[in-house]
Amino acid sequence: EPKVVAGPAADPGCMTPWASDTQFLQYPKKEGPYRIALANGYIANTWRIQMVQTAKAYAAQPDVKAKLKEFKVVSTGEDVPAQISAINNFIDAGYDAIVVNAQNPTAFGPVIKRAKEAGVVLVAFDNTLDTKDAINVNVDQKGLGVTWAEWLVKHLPKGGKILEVRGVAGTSVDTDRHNGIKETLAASGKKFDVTEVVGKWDDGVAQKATADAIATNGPFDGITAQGGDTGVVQAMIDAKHPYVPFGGETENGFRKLCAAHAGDGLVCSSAGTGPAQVAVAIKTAIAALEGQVVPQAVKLPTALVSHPDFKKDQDYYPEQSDNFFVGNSFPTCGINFTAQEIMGQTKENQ
Amino acid sequence: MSEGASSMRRSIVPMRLRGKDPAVLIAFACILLLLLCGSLYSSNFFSPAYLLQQLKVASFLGVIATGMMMVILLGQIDLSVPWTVTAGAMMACAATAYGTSGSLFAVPFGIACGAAVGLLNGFAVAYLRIPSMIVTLATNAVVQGLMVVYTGGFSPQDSASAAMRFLATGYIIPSVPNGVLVWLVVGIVTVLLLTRTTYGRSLYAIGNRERAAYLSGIDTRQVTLLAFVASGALSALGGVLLAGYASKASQSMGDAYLLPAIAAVVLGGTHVLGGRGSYLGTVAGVILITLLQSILSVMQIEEAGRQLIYGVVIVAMLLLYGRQKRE
Amino acid sequence: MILPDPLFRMDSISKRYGGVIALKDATIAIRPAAIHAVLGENGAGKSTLIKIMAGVTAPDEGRMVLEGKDVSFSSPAVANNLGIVSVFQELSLIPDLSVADNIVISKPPRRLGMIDRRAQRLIAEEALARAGASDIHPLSLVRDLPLSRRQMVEIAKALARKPRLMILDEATSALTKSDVEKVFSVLKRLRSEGLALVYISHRMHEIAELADDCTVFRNGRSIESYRAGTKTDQQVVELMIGREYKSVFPAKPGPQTKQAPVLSCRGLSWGERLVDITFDASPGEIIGVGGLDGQGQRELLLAMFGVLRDVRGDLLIGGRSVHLSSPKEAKSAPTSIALVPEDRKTEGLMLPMTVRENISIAALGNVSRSGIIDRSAEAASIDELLKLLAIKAATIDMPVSSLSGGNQQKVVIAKWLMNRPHIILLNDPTRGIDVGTKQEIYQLLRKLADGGAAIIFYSTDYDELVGCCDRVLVMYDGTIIRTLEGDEINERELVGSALNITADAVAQRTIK
Amino acid sequence: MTVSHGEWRFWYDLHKGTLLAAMLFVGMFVIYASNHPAGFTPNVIQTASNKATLLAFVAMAQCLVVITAGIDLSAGMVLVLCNCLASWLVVGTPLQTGLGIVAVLVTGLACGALNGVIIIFGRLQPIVTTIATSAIFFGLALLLRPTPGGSVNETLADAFTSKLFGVLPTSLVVLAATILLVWLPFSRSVYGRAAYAAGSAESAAFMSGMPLKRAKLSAYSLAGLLSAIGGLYLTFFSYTGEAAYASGNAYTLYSIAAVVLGGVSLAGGKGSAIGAVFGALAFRTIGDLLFVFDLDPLWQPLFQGLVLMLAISVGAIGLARVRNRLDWFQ
Ligand SMILES: Nc1ncnc2c1ncn2[C@@H]1O[C@H](COP(=O)(O)OP(=O)(O)OP(=O)(O)O)[C@@H](O)[C@H]1O
Ligand SMILES: Nc1ncnc2c1ncn2[C@@H]1O[C@H](COP(=O)(O)OP(=O)(O)OP(=O)(O)O)[C@@H](O)[C@H]1O
Ligand SMILES: [Mg+2]
Ligand SMILES: [Mg+2]
Repeated sequence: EPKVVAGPAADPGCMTPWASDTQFLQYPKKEGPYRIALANGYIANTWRIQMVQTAKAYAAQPDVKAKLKEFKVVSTGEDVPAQISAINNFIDAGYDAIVVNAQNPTAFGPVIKRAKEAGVVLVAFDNTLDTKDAINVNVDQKGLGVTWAEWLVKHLPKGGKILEVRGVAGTSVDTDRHNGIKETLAASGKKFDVTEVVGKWDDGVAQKATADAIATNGPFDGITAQGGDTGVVQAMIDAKHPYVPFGGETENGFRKLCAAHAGDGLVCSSAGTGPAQVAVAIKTAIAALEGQVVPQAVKLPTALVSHPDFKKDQDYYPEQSDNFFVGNSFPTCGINFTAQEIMGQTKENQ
Repeated sequence: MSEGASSMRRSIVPMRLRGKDPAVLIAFACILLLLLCGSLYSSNFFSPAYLLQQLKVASFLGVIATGMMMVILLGQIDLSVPWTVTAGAMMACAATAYGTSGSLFAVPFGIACGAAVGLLNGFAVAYLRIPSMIVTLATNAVVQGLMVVYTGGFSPQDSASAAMRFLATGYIIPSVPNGVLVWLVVGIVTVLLLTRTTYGRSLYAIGNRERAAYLSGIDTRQVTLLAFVASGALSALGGVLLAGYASKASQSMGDAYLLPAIAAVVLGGTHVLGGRGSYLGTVAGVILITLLQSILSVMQIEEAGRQLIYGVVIVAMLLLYGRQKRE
Repeated sequence: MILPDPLFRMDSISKRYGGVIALKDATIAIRPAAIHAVLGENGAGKSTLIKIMAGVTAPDEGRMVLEGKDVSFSSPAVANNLGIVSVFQELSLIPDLSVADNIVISKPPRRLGMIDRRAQRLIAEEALARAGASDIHPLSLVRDLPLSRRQMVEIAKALARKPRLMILDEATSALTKSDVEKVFSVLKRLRSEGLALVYISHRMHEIAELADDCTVFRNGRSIESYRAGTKTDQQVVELMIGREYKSVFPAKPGPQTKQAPVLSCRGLSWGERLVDITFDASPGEIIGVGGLDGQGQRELLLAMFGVLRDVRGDLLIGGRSVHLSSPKEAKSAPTSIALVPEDRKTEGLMLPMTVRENISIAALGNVSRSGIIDRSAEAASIDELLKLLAIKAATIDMPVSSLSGGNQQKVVIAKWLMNRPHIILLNDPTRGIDVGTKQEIYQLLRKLADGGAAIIFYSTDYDELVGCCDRVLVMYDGTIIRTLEGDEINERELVGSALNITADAVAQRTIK
Repeated sequence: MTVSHGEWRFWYDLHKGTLLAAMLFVGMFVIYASNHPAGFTPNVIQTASNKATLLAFVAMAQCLVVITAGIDLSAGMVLVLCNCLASWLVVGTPLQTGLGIVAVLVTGLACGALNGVIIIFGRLQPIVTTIATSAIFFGLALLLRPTPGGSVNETLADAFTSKLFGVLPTSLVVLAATILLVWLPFSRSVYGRAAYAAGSAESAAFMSGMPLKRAKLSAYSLAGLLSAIGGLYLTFFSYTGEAAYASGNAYTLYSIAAVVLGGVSLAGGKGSAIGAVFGALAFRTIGDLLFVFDLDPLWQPLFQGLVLMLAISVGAIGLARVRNRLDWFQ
């Protein structure tokens, strides 16, 4: 359905292509306002809640709202078939575009086919889809791993013992990030001795796993974690482990600790994939429906802050909860939520 | 019958009087064996620091498994543990947000929320007589829903109060984490409850045969209700401790406690169908599971291998001593 | 007694359970076309013998010979295939399956590998008819049948297997007189067809009516085998209990000035199962409840114990109207009712728990303070009861399941006595209990009545009602159709009123 | 089944649970379909049935085991394992694909048999045993698919998830065929009856000389097989394999919910797989209702929980009619 056209995209600042060979697409223009749906999977974690809230807030912005006839969100839980059915249902119900955070990036082949037949624009983000037939809004997961590993390489010139706290086994995000770390460390030519434990992107689990690892394999010269980082630092503190360089995610709690203990040696690089990418995905979907040129795969910048750049009330919020992701704005796309706006909005609305 | 009676005295009595269930003994032997295996990998496994740290981690599971055990003794089960744990943690943290009085009441408030979940479970099981396996599953879904609404609808204040942190990780007795003390207190109270009180007797009686217990004039519904309340409250206490340990509450923190809690109780020799089991066994089961997870975690085996070994070891241990007597 | 060529012989069979000797050197020979009665006290080893015979358990020593060939059974199925079929004391029906399913259970008719339900139904109907129970619908679930009906199904199930040797272990203990008669005629017919039958019962008159051969067991040994009719009842009982034997029933006090009733029912009704029940019970009285099984006796006891919902009419305790909504209320102080339920294994006892825990469960409040059990006070009360009831238990910390049936029954009674009830309801408390123990229970009941308790006592055994009770309420179709008193309490009147026919008709029938 | 006049009462008593589940499902589905923006179209039905069949297979598996008074907490993981295996094997030429399907089914059967063997011959309690074996099955699945991926014979997959004659969803046809070819023969066989007996009164069944061990073993094995069919369907549905821990667990728990909604007694001895299938369909419809009620996304999990709560509470209504309190304790 969409035509493959020459670049650049209509909004090149925001919609940067993933790679030099990324195709540019132009969908047939549809008359607005549009019916757009967000098919979310799992909802019971902070990232996803923040994402859903961001999506709603974005759709409620006056200029966006004007273009939408309907914006509907469904969260189907961890079950892939349920999500597939949800998308099918949206297709059957005649939605113009569907934004997906896929439970499994490889599992949506049949839906993609069906969406294509029905002329529905499919935009995937976060966990993207393995296809050329839908638009992907991507964060470079492997690049994240590379960023963290480079941070460690930089701060440990002689190599050393590294603790790597991994995410949920079997997910592509975990594997990509892990590979990024592994390859970068290997390529550094220094001798790194890596202990891997599974933290499941959860503070409690990560904390326990870290405590175990410190007790049996510690001490470590550097740490990298891809989620649950607050717990990891907490375990270090509890075990009186010396503060060491740390490459990790963007949780507020983690950044607070980094800012507080930087002087003691907890030098951090905090990089991650903000939940606001959903807004970019919606924006892209609207652009596609309007017949504008969009890249088939959009590359999002990562929200990166490293020591010594942590700024109070901008990169971290000492007064706020530990439990949200700070990197939540994409200025090049005109998307500038602070976490407080997102998480606070409904409270005010009530 | 003098012949039979006197020989019966010899064979049955001593075992029962000593109160030592062979399952419990073997479970403790398995713990030693696990530590030995671990020490082959790293000598740190027998260090007091490691053992205390394991006890601290075990105390969360221990507290949760205590409630699970009471429910299992009744012949029921509580599948609402994951989100009750989370709710306890989140509500305690939520209370912390309300100034000094809030953080003062954080712990009791968290526990009370768990107890409320238990009350719902208990009411449905005892008074509506819906099978616990399904009721608690539904409650779990409802509590999850409530927590999602709560965390999404409000700005989540989820830092643990100082009291919670102290409860989980502080030290009243040097080098013995408070979490372990909490478990100890919960354990002692439970042992007394189960062995010395009319409530404990009723619990075992219902687990063995509810009909007979009812006809003996026991208020079986009330006993069942209370057991679920206890389970909910203890799950929430586990959540409070966990939140104190991680110094915050997070969404999926309870997921990792359901199946291990059941496994720990059963590995400790408690009969899944109710009526039989001792708390000492549960303690052994909890330590077993915690150690096994810890050893697998630090041994640098791929997740796949870890799962395989975890499963095989549990089956092996059960085969060693968990076998039911032939009818 | 030496038999020429028995169908089945067991020689020097021994069986131990742990340290317990269940059978020692037991020997029995069973001939075809005869009914062989096995007698003995509770725990004498009868059931164990039967279980070995039927392949449920294996003997430790000894041999079994079937038609001259040594046999051993690895499972009940093997024994079944050789034509040995038993009706166990513990019913072996599957409650969630239909009667027909149960009857063909071990060898269902099959078509194309699947069970042929039509054929199965025919077999079931035929078997039920042979057992004289064609009133039972083959499609009804066993769960929905009363105990007596279930036992008929059990017998039909055994018959459907076309046995050569059929064993009945207390198969009639739950049956009413009329059912027993039906079963007896079936058994007699089977005997005439050449079947060998082994029959266990604690009811002497049944054995007198049926048996051709008898073997007496005591303490796991086979004491003596003899032809039926060669010994008096007195002699048999003395063989069984190994000591002298006196009259079974304690003397009745005779008519007395009545005290004010402690319990009165006024127009008690419950659905259609209980209709307008009215009677009084005074302290010191033993009131029997008679009638055919399933006429509402069980419901009456449950209604007085607070188990049934929506009971209409008035229940007065000590003159005050009460509304009981649970056994807990029924047992608590001012009312103080006790119920010894019908089925001790599922309603009376927590089998795996200890004797101590079982006895004190209904009276925990008496031996505890603010919920904490005083173990020494508890042990003291229990000791007293063990002595009072002469319960044979090595220690109170053994599981109650390892007591013999009779002793288990005494535990059920003991648990209620610990609560010192004013009103004691008993639902067939002597079922499956040996003569010696029964006698003890009768005496105990009288002692309790003399101590001021009112006792309401349902029994399926007319002898018991005649021997024990001061008054008998005969129930029919949910209501009391007659109250017998004094000399009226005799078997003839009981049977007559139970069938709701006049005494004359009974007399005529008896003469015929 | 032929029911002669006047005997419908017995038939009704026996199938009450199943009928109730069917009614529950029909009621919910009518609400769903009549509020669906696209209406009651073949596409909507196809979507719903594709999703529901998956759970229906696992629910049938769970039902078989529950009837014997056991429980299979590894059913979901068998599904995941078979999904991962199928994403390797069910590809290529028709012959290869066919062999792959056989291999997947055999694997499921073997997993079930393993459960059965450990539980029956090891005399272990089903709950813990299957918790442990589910870890083993998940470990194997992770070995097969450390990351999501793989592929499936797409022609076949499409055939199994599309519509026959443009109206009838193939998945429903396969489901019906499975009931016909697996459940009915089993439930009417000697083993099936023994499985019921084992759940209802095990010692009585033993005394009656029923083949209890073989019956239970076949129940557990068939359960494995049915979960494997579920896994195969998952592969057809998603074209890939994924060792997803969370969804494995979710299927296990959903299957228990489905079985209860389907009128199967968790105490064993009562119920039928057909009821369990309706239970699964009803359970899935709960999720579908989200589409037709415009709910705030954050309230959706709560809504689902409450509907489930409501659905299982339906069974408690009968309680008000119990006039003999002893009936509580059956
Ligand atoms: N499963 C068992 N385990 C241990 N001991 C047993 C077992 N079965 C029987 N016994 C012992 O064997 C003895 C004989 O028991 P059995 O049941 O054969 O007695 P019985 O003659 O049938 O008694 P009753 O008249 O009460 O039916 C009992 O006293 C008991 O101690
Ligand atoms: N686990 C056990 N340990 C020791 N003895 C047991 C055990 N289980 C049963 N028994 C013995 O087995 C006998 C039970 O046999 P059974 O179940 O046939 O009861 P019974 O004595 O025949 O009952 P009834 O009086 O109703 O006939 C008891 O006498 C008891 O002593
Ligand atoms: Mg006996
Ligand atoms: Mg007996």
